[in-house]
Amino acid sequence: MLIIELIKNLFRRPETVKYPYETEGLNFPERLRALHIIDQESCIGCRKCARACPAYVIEMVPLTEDELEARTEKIKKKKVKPVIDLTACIFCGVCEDVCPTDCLNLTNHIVLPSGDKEELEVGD
Amino acid sequence: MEVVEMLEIQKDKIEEENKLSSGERLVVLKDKSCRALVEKWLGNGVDLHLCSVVGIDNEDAIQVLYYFMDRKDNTTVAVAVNLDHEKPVTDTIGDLIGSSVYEGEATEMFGIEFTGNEIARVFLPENWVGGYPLRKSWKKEDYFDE
Amino acid sequence: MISDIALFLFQSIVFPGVFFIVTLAFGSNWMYRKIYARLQRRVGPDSAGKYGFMQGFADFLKTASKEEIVPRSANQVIFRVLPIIAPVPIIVGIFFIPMMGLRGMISSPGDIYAIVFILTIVTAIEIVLGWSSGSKYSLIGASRSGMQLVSFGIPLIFSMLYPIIRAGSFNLMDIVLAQDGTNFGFLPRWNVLGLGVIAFVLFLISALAELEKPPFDTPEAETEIAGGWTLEYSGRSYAYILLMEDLKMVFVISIGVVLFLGGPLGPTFGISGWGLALLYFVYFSLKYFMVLIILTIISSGLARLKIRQIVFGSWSFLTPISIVFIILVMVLGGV
Amino acid sequence: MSKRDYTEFNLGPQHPALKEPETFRVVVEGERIVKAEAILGHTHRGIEKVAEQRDYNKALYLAERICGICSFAHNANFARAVEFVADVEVPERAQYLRVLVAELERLHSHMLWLGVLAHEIGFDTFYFLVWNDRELVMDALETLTGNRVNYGMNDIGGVRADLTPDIKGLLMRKLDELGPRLEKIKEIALKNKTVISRTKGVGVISNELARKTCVTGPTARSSGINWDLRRDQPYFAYGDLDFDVKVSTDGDVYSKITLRIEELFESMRIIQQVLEHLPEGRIKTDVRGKLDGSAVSRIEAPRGENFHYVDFRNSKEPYRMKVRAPTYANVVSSVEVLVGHYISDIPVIVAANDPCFSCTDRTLVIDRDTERYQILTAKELRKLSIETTKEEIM
Repeated sequence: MLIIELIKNLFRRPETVKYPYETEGLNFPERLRALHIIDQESCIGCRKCARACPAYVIEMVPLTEDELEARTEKIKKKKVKPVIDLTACIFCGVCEDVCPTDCLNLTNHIVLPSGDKEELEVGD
Repeated sequence: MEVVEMLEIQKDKIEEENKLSSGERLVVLKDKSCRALVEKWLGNGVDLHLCSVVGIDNEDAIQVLYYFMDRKDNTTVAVAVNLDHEKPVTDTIGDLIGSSVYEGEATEMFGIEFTGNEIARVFLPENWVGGYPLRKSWKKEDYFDE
Repeated sequence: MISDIALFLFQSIVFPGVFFIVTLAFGSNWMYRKIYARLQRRVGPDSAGKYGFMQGFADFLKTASKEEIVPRSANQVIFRVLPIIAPVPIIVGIFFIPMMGLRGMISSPGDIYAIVFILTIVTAIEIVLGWSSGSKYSLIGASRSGMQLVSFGIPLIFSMLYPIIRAGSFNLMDIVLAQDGTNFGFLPRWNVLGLGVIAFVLFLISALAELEKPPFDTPEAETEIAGGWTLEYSGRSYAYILLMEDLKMVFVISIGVVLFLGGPLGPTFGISGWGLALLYFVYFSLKYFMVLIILTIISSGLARLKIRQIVFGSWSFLTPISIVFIILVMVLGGV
Repeated sequence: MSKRDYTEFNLGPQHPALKEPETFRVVVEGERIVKAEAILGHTHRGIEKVAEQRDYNKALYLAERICGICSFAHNANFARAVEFVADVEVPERAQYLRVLVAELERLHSHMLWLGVLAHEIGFDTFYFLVWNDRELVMDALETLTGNRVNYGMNDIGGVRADLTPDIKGLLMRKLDELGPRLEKIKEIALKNKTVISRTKGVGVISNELARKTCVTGPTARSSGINWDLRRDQPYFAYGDLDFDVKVSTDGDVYSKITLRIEELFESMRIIQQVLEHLPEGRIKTDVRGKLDGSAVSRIEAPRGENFHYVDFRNSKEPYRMKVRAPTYANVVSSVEVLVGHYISDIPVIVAANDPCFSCTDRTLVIDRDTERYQILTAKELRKLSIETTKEEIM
């Protein structure tokens, strides 16, 4: 039984996907929780995500002068913006759940490796 | 025999009885040890299962909570003993039922001495000098520089 | 005279000498790993060279360029020197194998004696290598290796007796020639086609044990004794040990091919000279890789046995079977 | 009796057989184990202490990270304990979804275990075949919850993600594909001669030992303790579902393989039922504010009974959180079983009980001549070792 299975395997395609050289056959479902995107335009700076984060990786950074000036009518009161440190993020997606304006979202983009720590900060 | 019946018989040993939020009976003993109680149970043929031994640091006393289950009728009961906060000492039940490792954990985390239990180290290193980390009065600064 | 010496040097160093043998060893290593991987639905080595063909060579170079650590508890002289000379006996052994023609590079009336001697020497080297590293894991691995040698020595030698009896000679060329020609006009007179198939199966099992491949990889069982007798070796020493294991694979499988599958024999189509030598080599390689594939499939389908089970199984089944078989063959007069 | 034949060596903390850092100190005579001792704590992270500083919503994600394999079991168990204290009703749909993820997790955990066991006995082909099939379950979990491990599926009072018809169809397809593959796995695992020879009669945990040391889960069921929390104290939606609890009485590693493979099929049945009878409705009840009270929650994790105790004293942060992972309960039995076996059996027995061990100073010593078992305490062992050392020096 096993022998037949083995000999069949010899002529089957290997199951291994040589990521990152090929991505065919990989599963990136819609719900996958990976890289965050923050729409700073519609963020109102309410700090809810920072308070809810179980890993304490969301920091509310004061807006710079330029950004303060560029505020639109909709976010008149906004003084801070969220910045996420992905090096310690646990990708639980709680920030996405609590966000009242739906400006913080987790995508299914999983390619995160980087040689530069600065690159792993979302929101700047 | 079953645990429920046995508890009826041993009523005089019980100081007060409460309920956990999850619905189990919480029996607080007058004694500072539950060894006699468990010995009696096992002697009367109770098919006993010990789920865990939980140490709790109440400000006035150290509580040890034994969580038992009777495999026969699936009743669960939590037995608690209140120990002296300064020098908590109780008897081990490790030779009766497999509680040695749980007791060892309580020893290293709370400093509870289980008389007769050889295990004093389960998780922490053998040369640990950091005190009893799960006590409420424990502060990192007292033991470590950083 | 001078041209003879030149030819001999060419043969012994370049082709089919040391360089060629080492290439064949790495090739076998690659093939074993590739097939083993494919049987498990993996890709296997695929980065070094085309289809990862250079993997064995790459491993050797990379390991050899690493730092060599000698444990304090090791026997300093043996630990440093023995790994380097460990592959030598096997290379000498492979010189006996007729690959290119009907005659090996070295040939003597007692070829088989030399081969059995070398097989034993190799295991002895493994034991000393394990013992000299002074680690308890290595010691256990070495003792297991020794136990396997004791257990499988007899079935291995008895299975080799069948071709010897049939050919009536200890010389490999005679054994090969005894397998020339055909039965019934189409069936080659190889030893494996006939009663010799029992001897061949015995040989395959013993060969797996000799090669320390699953299910007989107890001496270096990774999940038990973390690599056994090879554990403490690193850097250049380990590279040579890797080479030695690959060479051993070439050696043992070649013996099987010569003794049971007619060595380099096959239809010649009237070709002679260098063309014939090449044709012989092609036949030999085909048979060689066929045996390798069979061994790989067997070893991938079984779990590792315990050393007790190996010793028990060998002494209570393989050894009696091999003895009874050989007695039968002797009585029947070398069928 | 000469003591010179004894060799003592450490397996671990770094060893190919152990997937997590643990140390086994074994004394062998030839290849036979005379004494065994396990040292635990290399990966202790103080999660119980950390949890005391986080509110329950954050501690939930901390609980998830106790274990990488049965993360849902810890996560759901903590949520359930907090729900007891908060006294909230969890919607029925959420209960069913929890069962769904828990059973998918059981599938992947049991297959992982089977693969690891195959690797320990040197049967790498089977290991890769099983893990290859396991990917189906992992893909299903990834699609349903959004991650392969640490699903983040639970919230206090319900679940975070709903089952859409699309995902339901995908799960159905994956299960249909998995069924025949499991049959194949079963046939290979239970009929291969070498597997049988390596596992049958190895590491027998007797019923008495199992009862006395309070082992749980598949380890207990393989030793003849007919006890499964899913059936005996139904939680989530297990009360409404139909499944069998398999029990074996042999107690050896082979019976554990049989048992876990049977459980795989039972899990498939449960998942099918959940997918068919999933009730409509909300998936979450909100829990807010400070809590008061203590609760115990126990659920049947893939490896055994998982125990969480939480204590809230009018706060959002637990005053005390106690976790007893299932394998911690199986510790004592597994070390005691090692003695009398051979070195080759160590990885098998360790893997069969799930590699999570504790240092127990009470070890067994087998007397070489009479094969009589006796229990030595640490002090006696120490005395013995000093005596032997003296003997050797003189």
